[in-house]
Amino acid sequence: MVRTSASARKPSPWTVFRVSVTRDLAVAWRHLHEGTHPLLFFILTVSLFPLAAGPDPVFLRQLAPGILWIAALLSTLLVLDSLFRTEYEDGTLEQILTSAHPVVLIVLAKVAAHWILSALPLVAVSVFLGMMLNLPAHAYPAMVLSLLVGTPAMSLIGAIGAGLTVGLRRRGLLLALIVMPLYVPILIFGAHAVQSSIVQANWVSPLLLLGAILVLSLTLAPFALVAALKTSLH
Amino acid sequence: MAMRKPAQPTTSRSRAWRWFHRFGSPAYFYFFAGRWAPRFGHLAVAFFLAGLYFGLVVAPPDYQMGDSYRIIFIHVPSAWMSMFIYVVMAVSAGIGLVWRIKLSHAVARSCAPVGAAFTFCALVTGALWGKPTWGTYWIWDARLTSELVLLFLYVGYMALLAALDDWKTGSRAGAVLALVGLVNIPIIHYSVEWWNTLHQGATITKLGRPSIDIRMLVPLLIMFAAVNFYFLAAMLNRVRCELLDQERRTRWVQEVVNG
Amino acid sequence: MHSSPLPQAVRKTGFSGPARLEGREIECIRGHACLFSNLEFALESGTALQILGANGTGKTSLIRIITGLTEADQGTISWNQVNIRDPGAAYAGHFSYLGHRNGLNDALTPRENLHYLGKLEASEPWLGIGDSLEQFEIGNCLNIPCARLSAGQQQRVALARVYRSPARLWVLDEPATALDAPAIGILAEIMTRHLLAGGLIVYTSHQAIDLGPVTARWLQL
Amino acid sequence: MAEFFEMGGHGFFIWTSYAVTALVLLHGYLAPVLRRKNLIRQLGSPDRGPGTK
Repeated sequence: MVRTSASARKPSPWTVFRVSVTRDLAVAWRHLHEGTHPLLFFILTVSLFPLAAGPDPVFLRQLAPGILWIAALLSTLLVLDSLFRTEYEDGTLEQILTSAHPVVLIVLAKVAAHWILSALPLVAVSVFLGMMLNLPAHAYPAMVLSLLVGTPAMSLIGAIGAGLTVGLRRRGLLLALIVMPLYVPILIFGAHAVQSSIVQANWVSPLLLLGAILVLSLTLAPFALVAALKTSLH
Repeated sequence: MAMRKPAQPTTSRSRAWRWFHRFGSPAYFYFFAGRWAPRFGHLAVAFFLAGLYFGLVVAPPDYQMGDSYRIIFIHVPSAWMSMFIYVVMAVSAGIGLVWRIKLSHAVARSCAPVGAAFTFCALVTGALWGKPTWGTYWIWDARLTSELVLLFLYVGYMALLAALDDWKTGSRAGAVLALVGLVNIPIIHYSVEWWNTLHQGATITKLGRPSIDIRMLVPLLIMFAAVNFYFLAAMLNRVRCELLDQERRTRWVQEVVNG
Repeated sequence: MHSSPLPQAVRKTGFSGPARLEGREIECIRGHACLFSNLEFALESGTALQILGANGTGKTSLIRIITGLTEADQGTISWNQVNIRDPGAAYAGHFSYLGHRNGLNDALTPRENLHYLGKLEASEPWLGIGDSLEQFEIGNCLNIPCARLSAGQQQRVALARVYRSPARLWVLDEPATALDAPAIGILAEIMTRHLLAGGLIVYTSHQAIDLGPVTARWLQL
Repeated sequence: MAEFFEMGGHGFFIWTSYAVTALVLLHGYLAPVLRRKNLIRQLGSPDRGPGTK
């Protein structure tokens, strides 16, 4: 179909990616109060552990990696449910799936925006929570890096679960039930990276393994996500 | 169980039989499964009994663990089947998703409960074996932990299928989840092994296979055959239910139902 | 609204080349009930197809099958003799879909919504955001969050998105819902203009949309 | 015969694990058979209920 009008420039997929990310950030900015929920949940969950396990700093230091990572995992899960919810209900998801551009990229942009909004503040706050849990000074780089590498992988895999359950009215904990088993490797390598950096052992290799999982998720998860969304909108 | 089949065609190929000849057709598979499920069932029972006899009577007690090792004749086949059935389920679901074959979706849906049953058995027998051997019912051994995660994968798959009321949408969504799970299984297995060697590097608590002499290997192989036959029988039975339920509008189901 | 009639933004360059949408032996089953089967239809450039049928007869399902969101249990839809399900079909760039849900985010303003949705199109929309909203006489709502617009205004914004889209085939599911009489007049006007420029339209509607001197066909479910 | 069931003191563990497995597998085989019979009866009877599973 030859289009003669001058403005027939075809927007490149990457501009669509950029536009999608900025659009999602703008939408989130309008609902900023909602955006802080994962952050508050993260802080709340971490502060519950000392209340349960006792304030002894030596003991807390041992638990710190597990506490931080499980809290990060749960707060990522908490937010995933609303990842496609608004787009599904107002019809934007249908426009995305019938878009001329590679849907994989647009969907990846949506997960990226979701990660920026939910995980970055989380990583920033984790530094202060580390102090709360008596994390030794030399362990902070490992903690921040492991969360930075682990949370996008969790967002990507979790997005597939969100895509599968977006069409359901009564979802409840189905999303968590589907996605949590898939988080086991990320949790193991992430928590262990922090653990070994506390005891000043080699914390780089678990981090690299976590990076491998991130790369795998980056390449495969978007395609599974598109398939999931297509089945939900079927 | 007098299972009524439509009238055998006396004359040349009559219309009633036309739909039978495509192997993939649900009607054909329904009657094929009807014939073979009981046969596999009987084979499974026969092999189970043979396995039990060789395993519990003929096989000598282990010099180290005494008789408690005899649980492996049920634990190892179950553990192996739980992994094998997940792969069969994921592949069948993938075929259904890509080539839009209703029958392979039905097979995938039928595999899940059988796989979950085997995973549950593997966990229970593993725990019961742990008590006499290591003194506690649950040990965070690499394989038992992987089985536990596998059970969660099965439960997640079945929960998703139960949540989606439309059969077709549910099958396709389940297929996506099964395939994602399939990709993750080796990663989960490796990460749990890695995690296990790190935290319990010192004490080797792997479910070490006792030195296999021939009288112990034979029952194990017989049990493998038994669980495989059982899987086929149970799965085919479930596929018949799925097909009957999904094809209730078609004429061959009316004939089957009204006899 | 405005007293003087607005310069009607007409697509200066019409669509060139033939275009044909056809469906062959379409069958749709929902749950255990078969909504329709062996459905045939064909559509050339410049013609509109209205799908008629009582509620629940599968009009929306057929519309979604035509867009490819839903997959027909049997049969094929082809655009220019190419099955829309073929990987290389590139069908997505040629149609613009308006469903029951208008595709507008409540928190964003019409300008932002149309800007974003415009970027999803195959090529740059041929009409500016302001002008397309002017067509539907809601130019003044450009920067009001859609949450505060009425249903009719939101539907006008959604129709503005379809109107400025470069797509040749419009697939509209009840485009006239929530529209008042003048708005339906504008809708009929732009649909006619789209057809005269060589476009195609498949739509369902319970309200009458008078398309004037244009070949229109009906498909009764 | 008694020492056969004793299994060198581990009788409880061995027999429980075999019993549990046998029960689970038996249920796995019979449940679909029963369900199929119910389906046939339910589909066959004229006052067929709504098409629920």
